[in-house]
Order: sequence, then structure tokens, then C-alpha cells
Amino acid sequence: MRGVVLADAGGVVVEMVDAINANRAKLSEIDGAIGDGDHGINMSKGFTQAGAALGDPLPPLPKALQVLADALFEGIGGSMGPLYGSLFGAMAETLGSAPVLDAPLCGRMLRAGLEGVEEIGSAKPGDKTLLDSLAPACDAFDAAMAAGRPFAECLREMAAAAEKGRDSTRDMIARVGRASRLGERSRGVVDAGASSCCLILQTIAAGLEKRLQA
Amino acid sequence: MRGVVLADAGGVVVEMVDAINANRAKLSEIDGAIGDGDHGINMSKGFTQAGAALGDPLPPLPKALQVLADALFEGIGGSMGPLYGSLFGAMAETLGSAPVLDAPLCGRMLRAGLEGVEEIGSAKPGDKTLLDSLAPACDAFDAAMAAGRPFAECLREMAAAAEKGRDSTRDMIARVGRASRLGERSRGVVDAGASSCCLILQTIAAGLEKRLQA
Amino acid sequence: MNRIINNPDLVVEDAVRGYLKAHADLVAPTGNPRVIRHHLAPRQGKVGVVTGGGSGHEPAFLGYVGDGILDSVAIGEIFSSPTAKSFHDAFVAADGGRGVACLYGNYAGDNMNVKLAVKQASAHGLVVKTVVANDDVPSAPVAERAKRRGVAGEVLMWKVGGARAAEGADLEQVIASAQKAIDSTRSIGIGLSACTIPAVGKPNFSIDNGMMEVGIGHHGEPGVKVSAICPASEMADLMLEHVLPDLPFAAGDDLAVLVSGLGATPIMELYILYDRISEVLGGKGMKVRHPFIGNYFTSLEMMGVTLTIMRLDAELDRLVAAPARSLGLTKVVS
Amino acid sequence: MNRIINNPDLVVEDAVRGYLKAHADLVAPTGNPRVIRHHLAPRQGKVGVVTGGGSGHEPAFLGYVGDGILDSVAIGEIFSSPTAKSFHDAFVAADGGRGVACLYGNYAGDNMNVKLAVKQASAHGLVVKTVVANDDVPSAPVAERAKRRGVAGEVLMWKVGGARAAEGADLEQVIASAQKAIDSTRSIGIGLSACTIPAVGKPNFSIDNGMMEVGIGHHGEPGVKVSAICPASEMADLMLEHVLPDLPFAAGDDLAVLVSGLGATPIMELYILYDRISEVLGGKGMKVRHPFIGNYFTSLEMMGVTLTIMRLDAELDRLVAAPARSLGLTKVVS
Ligand SMILES: Nc1ncnc2c1ncn2[C@@H]1O[C@H](COP(=O)(O)OP(=O)(O)O)[C@@H](O)[C@H]1O
Ligand SMILES: Nc1ncnc2c1ncn2[C@@H]1O[C@H](COP(=O)(O)OP(=O)(O)O)[C@@H](O)[C@H]1O
Ligand SMILES: [Mg+2]
Ligand SMILES: [Mg+2]
Ligand SMILES: [Mg+2]
Ligand SMILES: [Mg+2]
Repeated sequence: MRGVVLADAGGVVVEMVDAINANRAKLSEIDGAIGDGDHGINMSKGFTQAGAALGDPLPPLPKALQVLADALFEGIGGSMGPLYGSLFGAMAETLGSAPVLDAPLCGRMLRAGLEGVEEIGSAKPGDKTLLDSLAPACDAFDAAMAAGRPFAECLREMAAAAEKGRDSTRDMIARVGRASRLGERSRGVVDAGASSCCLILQTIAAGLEKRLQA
Repeated sequence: MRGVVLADAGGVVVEMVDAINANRAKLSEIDGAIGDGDHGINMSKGFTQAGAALGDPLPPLPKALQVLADALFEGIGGSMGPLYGSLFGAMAETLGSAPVLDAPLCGRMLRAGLEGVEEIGSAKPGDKTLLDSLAPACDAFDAAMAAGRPFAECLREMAAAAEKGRDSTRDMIARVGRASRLGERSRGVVDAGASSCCLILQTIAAGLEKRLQA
Repeated sequence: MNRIINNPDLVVEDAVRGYLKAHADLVAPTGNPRVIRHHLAPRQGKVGVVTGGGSGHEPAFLGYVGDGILDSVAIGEIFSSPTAKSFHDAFVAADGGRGVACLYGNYAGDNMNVKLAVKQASAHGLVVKTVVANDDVPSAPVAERAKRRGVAGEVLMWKVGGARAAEGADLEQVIASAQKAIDSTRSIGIGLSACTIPAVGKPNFSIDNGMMEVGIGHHGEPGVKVSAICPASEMADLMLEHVLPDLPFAAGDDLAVLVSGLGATPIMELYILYDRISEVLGGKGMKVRHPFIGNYFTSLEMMGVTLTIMRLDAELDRLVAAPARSLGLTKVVS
Repeated sequence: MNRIINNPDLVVEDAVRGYLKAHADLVAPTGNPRVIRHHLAPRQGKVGVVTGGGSGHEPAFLGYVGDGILDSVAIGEIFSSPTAKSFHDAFVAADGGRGVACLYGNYAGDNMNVKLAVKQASAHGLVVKTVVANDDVPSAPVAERAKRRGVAGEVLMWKVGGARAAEGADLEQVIASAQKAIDSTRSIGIGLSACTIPAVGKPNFSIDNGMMEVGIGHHGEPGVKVSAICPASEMADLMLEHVLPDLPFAAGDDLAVLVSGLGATPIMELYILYDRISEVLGGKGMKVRHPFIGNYFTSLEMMGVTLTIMRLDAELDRLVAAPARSLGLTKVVS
């Protein structure tokens, strides 16, 4: 069974930090359509702090995810701190001290992250939030795994579902968060949190795949 | 020598009240160009209160002018209260208990009013204020009288000079009051106070002339 | 955007620094730049009273640290909850050994961050109990009161909780009084113009000229209706029609009434509104024992107003009347 | 114009009524609806301390009636002097048999109406002495100080005069202290947006977006320059550059510093500005003993800020620090 050596995979978090920072303006712009236009600012603030806290040499992935979670909890507040903090905190906890990440562990990690977000945020898929990217991504990963597909393919399915999930928010009415102010008028644009979450899941998928060893 | 029986001339003040009220909007509009657009409101407030306080039957002109002065002192505050209050108060005082208003007394009355305004307001002709209507009106009255013209003609000269004085403010730069904010930009429109003062002086001239008795 | 700021991303840091410089007789810094405390906190033997919330509502939240009110405050970005860590550090800054009452407003971010902070505090033995303000009537029907936002009623909740703690009450008692305070309190806001978060640079909602948004929230959350602006006395009537039946308030009630500007509304207009409010309440046989009129809980430079009414029993009356000294609210017992 | 008013011609009447209803423990009506008094005024044996001015500057002027400050206030239309009669009636309302100190601001209308009122009062044996505030540095060069407008420095003048009267001083002493207060005080304002008088319905001056007017007056009187908006720290430096050399203030000075918003500027921005002001003053060896930050003297819903600095001697320090209770300013001796 193929897997990722977790001790060598801390760089996945660095790649997430870079992805968020590269999309800072774009995420704020998306949030500006029906939110208050600060999602990129908020995310970039927390992720940049995490990047600075990772240290050199990079810690193993579980530790790196915990550093990221702590930076979000301590650095950004609002809703994103607890939501993404819970996501990465639950992921880190699931990995624990495992040496290698294989497909089943990855599936459990994603599922734990999803549950962490749902527990703290009390939103549901369909509310036009980051869950609409995260939940289908988890489901797609599990489905691919159940169908016996190799780990790399499970990751690709997961990333594709995250993107599809993000796009599905375009036709939704926001039921939580700032955009819920707009009711029917919140339809027609994708959700900012779903966009950042998709970006994060794509980065995780690509980062893990390239670190896959036989 | 012709004159006006003061006991029968209280109606001149009623005519002033009507003139100011009829021009309320216009005076505010003029003030709006380079002031704060409330001159008609301010004046109409005080003059209406005076109208209500005059009583029935109408008091003699000296008393009516004093009622007007008191209403302005007590009713409008700002600068207009003291300035026009002083104008009409000084006029009333000059008339005292005289039974008849002849040209010399009228000249003294106007001059006393002018001095009252100058004393309380410390502005000078040329500052783009109501003085630019009032001062030339006084001078024209005195000049006509010195040239031996009859009282009625003195009044007409006075009214004409008030109007010419009002129009002369168009080319002046405001040096006192709100419009002085604008410096060079205050040029090009007539002054609101000069407009109301001209209206008042025209009303006085017409009111006295029609009450003239041989 | 004509504003008095340096770096728009650092407005909170810059303002807190100025606040600490100006009011050293009242407040002091902590190790966390987003937490300020009473200059004497933690006071041994006293229940700590804490709140926290987004910035841009000044004098809320930090302006209510003071004698007889709050011991510490966690400070968030503009219109954004403080971090869980800041709430936690505020608990520690207030803890005088008899536990901490965290009295905060019902917003998604605050709920999440407080929950995390309380868990963290209890992990090292610090007892924190919470009261969540939900006084904003238009934000949910009465059957779903738990969903309602906390608005300016929070000020009265802090006043009551702070006064109770100052009396030497224990944590259960402070929590019970603060809970009673907010349960006896109802609010509504009317928005007349939008506001701009400096880091964003443009308003993220709008109210047209000549229109008003009835039931607006403190961050521009949607109200129950947008309608043409009406005279102040009709605004007062409209606000009372929403608020009075909700508790319900009734003839014979003694009240505390708080009318707060949202930021840019001239103070004289609050009194024009209050003139009518007081008349109507009097006409219904209620008595305003404690009126508070001013900018108590704002939303940057929004125009508009909030009305908050609390029904007093003897205990609430005593606690609202108790002496207090803070930037936002001072009660001198004269 | 999104405002909370009834009849735009009656905003002052409506607001004063509300004010009296809300604060009966502090203020009381008089026979003149445009004059309010301390609820205990006239206080026998105490010099009466009075001011008056146009409305729209709340909490100035009426909000400073209270313990240790003003005994009565004459209230004008928005941005327009009270009548001579109202000033006179305010003198009478404050007269406790030891004379009246009228401490007001240097505006054409106020000068004329006070002059008439003082004449009228002296006609029936009431002694009124006056101090005219002229703290606004940009309104005239120092050589023509008598021409300068009075702005937020008036608040400190009232505080000092009121405290001196509360100590039992005689009229000469109250006048001397108030005169010293204003002679030791310098101010400057920066305007960031215009304001609208309800009865007029549109702003009668304008400040473009992205621009600021340095030296603006409290009614939008022209400043010394209009320039592009700059960071708060540069605004602070600019204000200090105008104010400090004028007295001049110097190393070793003890100061009272008052930073007032003009109405719509969020309070947090006042603290951002104060952070820098306090730093610069400290760097120059001066000490801020009494900072006052808030909306002390506003101009309806203008955005902008005023800075007022007073140099303290032992007497001014004592009088600024003395206890006071009013809506606009409360000093609790803690
Ligand atoms: N309870 C929740 N659960 C999951 N996601 C949420 C929740 N509330 C808000 N979000 C997400 O947060 C995003 C907005 O984030 P951001 O702009 O950073 O915060 P804010 O709305 O406070 O400005 C939304 O696009 C939505 O995806
Ligand atoms: N010192 C003064 N002496 C004479 N007239 C004056 C003086 N100051 C102002 N005015 C007159 O007042 C007029 C404006 O009056 P008004 O609009 O009622 O008052 P405000 O300027 O307070 O709004 C000006 O047009 C000017 O003629
Ligand atoms: Mg936000
Ligand atoms: Mg946002
Ligand atoms: Mg005018
Ligand atoms: Mg005017």
C-alpha cells in the first residue's frame, strides 16, 4: 500500500500558505460580491502567521497542521479562526503520531476535519459555506476508496469534487454568515469560504500526491 | 411741511411683515448661493412673531417699531436679531413721542438706525452686508433733503438708492459673516442681508409716502 | 473614505494603544495586545466580569472596563470576534479566584471562540460561566429567541453583572443577575446609512437616501423592512411596537431605557426620539427610572439609532443604579 | 438627508424637551424654553456660571450643565446664537446673589447678543462679567488673537470656571480663572466631511472625498488649507505644528489635552490620533495630566476632529481635576 511519509510532508502546509497568499486578492474579491470583502485578508493573515511559526527544519505534517490550527485559533478570530482552526486541529489529531499517511488514514483525517467544522460551526451542506466544498470532497474520497481506486486517484477525485462543490454554491442561497443578509440576492456568485476551502483541498491533494511513495 | 401722522402709521410695520413673508423663499435662495440658505427662514420667523405681537388696534408707528425690535431681539437670535433689532429699536427711539414724522425726523430716524446697526455689528459699508443697502439709502435721503426736495421725493430717492446699494453688493467680496468663507468666490451674487434690507426700506418708503398728509 | 487612520489593517492596534495611553487610571495592558484589563484586575476575591467582541462599536466593548462594570475585555478586529486565545487571556486577566462571568453577544464567531476559550480555561481549572445576550427583537421571532443577536442591551447586562460582582456576589449569583438582566431586556435598531470598514474601503451594504432599515443589526445585518424615512415620533412608535409586546412590557413596569446612536447621528436627534419614547411609555403607565441617551454602542460611522428597554425588579434597579466609572458609562451616586 | 427629526424647524425645541425629560436629576426647565438650568440653580451664595451658543454641537452647550460646571445655558437655533433675551434669562436663572460669569465663544452673533443681555441685566442690578473663548489658532494670526473663534477649548474653560465657582470663589476670581484657562488653551480642527442643518436640507459647504480641511471651524468656517487626506500620525503632527508654537507650549509643561470628534468620526479614530499626539508631546518633554477623548464638542454629523491643549499651572490643574457631573463631562475623584 502506498503512502506519504508524514515526517517529510510538513511542506504541504507551506504550500497551503503560499496558495492562500497568492489568492488573497481574489478571495476578498469573491467575498466582496455578497460578503464584506475581507475573506482573503482574514485568511492570509492567519496563514502567514502559521507560515512564520512553522520553523526550520519543517516539522512533520501532523505537527505542521497543529501549528496551522493554533495560528488560526490565535491569529484571526471571527468565524474563520474557529472553523479552519477546528478543521486543521481535527486533522492533526487524527494523524496523531502515525508515521505514514495511507488512503484510509487520509479518509479519516478529512472526515474528522469535516466533523470538526460541523461541530463548531453548526452549519450544514447546502447553506452556501465552505462545507459545500469540504463535504463532497470527503464523500468523493471515501467513494473512490470504496471503489478500490489507488490513493492518488482518491486524492484527485477529492480535489475535483471540492471544485465541483465550490461551483455548486453559485446557485445556492446563503443561509449562514454575512451573505445570508441578501436572501435571494445571494444567488449567482460562488461562496468565498467554499473557494478558499477548495483551494486548500486542491493544495492538499496535489501536495500529498507528489509526496506519495510506493 | 408735509408729514405722516405717526399714530396712524403702525400699518407700515404690518406691510414690512407681509413683504418679508412674501419673500421668505427668495431670501433663503439668495442666502443659499454663498451663505447657508436660511436668511428668509430667520427673517420670516422674527417678523411673523412681530406681526402677531402688534395687536389690534395697531399701535402708533414708534410703538410698532419697538414691538418689531423686541420680537427680533427675543425671537431670532443669531446676528439678525441684534442687527435688525438695533435698527428698528434705534428708529423707534428716535421717533419717541413725536406726533408727526416729517422729512428731517425721518432722516434722523434712518441715520439712527444705521448707526445702531454699525455699533452692534462693527461692519462697514463695502463688507457686502445689509449696510450696503442701508448706508447709501440714508445718504440719498439726506442729499435729497439738503437739495430741498419734498419728503415724498426724498423717500423715493432713498428707496432707489437702497436698491442700487443692494445691487452693488454683487461685485463685492464678503468680508464679514458666513459668506466671507468664500473669499473671491463670494463675488457675483447679491448679498442676502442687503436684499432683505432693501425690501424693508422700499416698504417703509412706500408705506410712508402713501400716508403722507399735507 | 475620509478617515483618521494610519495603516487600515492596524486600526485596532493603533486605537488600543491610544486608549491605554489616555486612560491609565482606569485600564492596563496585558501580555496579549488584544486584551485590556481594569488597572487593578485581577482583584482577589471578586468574580471577574469579562466580555469581548469585534471593534468598531466604541465605546463598546473596551470602554466598559472600569469600576463597577467590567474587569477585562477581549478585542477583535473590526466587526469580527476576538480569537479564542484572546477570550481565554481575558478570563485569566479577570480571574480573582472566584471564577469568571463572560457576558457576551450572540454572534456566530463569538459563540465559537468563547466556547473554545471556556474549554481551554476549564482545562487548567479556571471556572468560566457565560451569559449570551440576545436582546435584538427583529433578528428572530420570539419562539426562536436563542437565535437573536445581542445588541446594546449588552451594556445593561454588563452594568448589572459588574455591579453584582462589585457587591461581592459569587459566580452563580453574578450569572443569575446578568441572565435576568438580558432576559428582561429587548432592543431594536433603525439604520439610516451604511458604514465602511477601513481595511475594506467601501461599504458592504447600502441604505438609500430617504430610506431607513428597521431592525438593522450592529454590522448592517438585515432588518425586517426597508421603508421610507418617517418623522422621529413615528420611528419611536415603530420601535416601541416591536419591543413592548415582545417581553411583554406592561403598565406599572419600572424601566431602564437606553437610546444609543449608531455613530454619526447627532446626539440631539437621540433626544428628539427619546422625547416621544418617554411620552408613550408614560402614557402606557410605565416609568423610566434610568434613561441612558448617547453613543453607548455604535457601528463605526453608521447613522441610526437603537432602543433598548429593560424591565426592572428591585434587584435590577439597585444594580443599574449602583455607582460605576468607565469611559462608556459612569454612574455617580449623588 | 437621513435624520431622526420631526419638524425640521423645531429640532431644537424637540431635543431640549427630550433632554429635560431624560435628565431631571441634573437639569430643570425655566420660564424660557430656550434656557435650561441646573436642577438646584440658582444656588444662593454661589457665583453663577453660564454659557450659551447655537445648537448642533451636543453635548455642548446644554450637556455641560451639572455639578461643578455650568449653572445654566442659553440655547440657540442650530449654528446660530441664542437671543439676547435667552442669554439674559440664563443669567437670571444662574444668579445666586454673587454675580454671574458668562463664559462663551467668540462669534459675531454671540458677542452681540451677550452684549445686549449684559446691558439689560445691569439695568436691573445683576452683575455679569464675561470671558470670550478664542482658542481656535487657525482662525486668525496670533497678533489678532481677539478675532479668533472659540472652539472646544470652551469645555475646559467651563470646567475651570465651574470648579472655581464650586469652591466658593467670588466673581472676580471665577472670571480670572476662566480667563487664565482660555489664555492657556489653543485648539485646531480638521474637517473631513460637511454637515447638513435639517431646516436647510443640504450641506452649505463641501469637502471632497479624499480631502481634508485643516483649521476648519465648528460650523464649517474655512480653514487654512484644503489638502489631500494623510495618515492619522501626520494629521496629529500637523495639528501640533499649528498649536504648540502659538502659546508657545514648552518642555516641562503639564497639560490637559482634549481630542473631540466632530460628530460622525468613530471614537476609535480619536484614539488613533491621540496615540500619536501623546507620543509627540511626551517626546518634547511635556506631560499630559488630563486627557479627554470623545465627542465633547461636535458639529452635527461632520466627520473630523479637534485638538485642544491647555497648559496647566497648579490652579488650573486643581480645577480641571475637581469633581464634576454633567452629561458631557464627568470627573469622579477616585
Ligand atoms: N457556520 C459556518 N460554517 C461554515 N462556514 C461558514 C460558517 N459561517 C461562515 N462561513 C464561511 O465564512 C465565509 C466568510 O468568511 P470571512 O469573509 O473570512 O468572514 P466574515 O463573514 O466574518 O467577513 C463564508 O463565505 C462562508 O463560507
Ligand atoms: N456684522 C454685520 N453687520 C451687518 N450685516 C451683517 C453682519 N453680519 C452678517 N450680516 C448680514 O447677515 C446676512 C446673513 O443673514 P442670515 O442668513 O440670516 O444669518 P446667518 O449668516 O447666521 O445664517 C448677510 O447676508 C449679511 O448681509
Ligand atoms: Mg469580515
Ligand atoms: Mg468577509
Ligand atoms: Mg444664513
Ligand atoms: Mg444661519
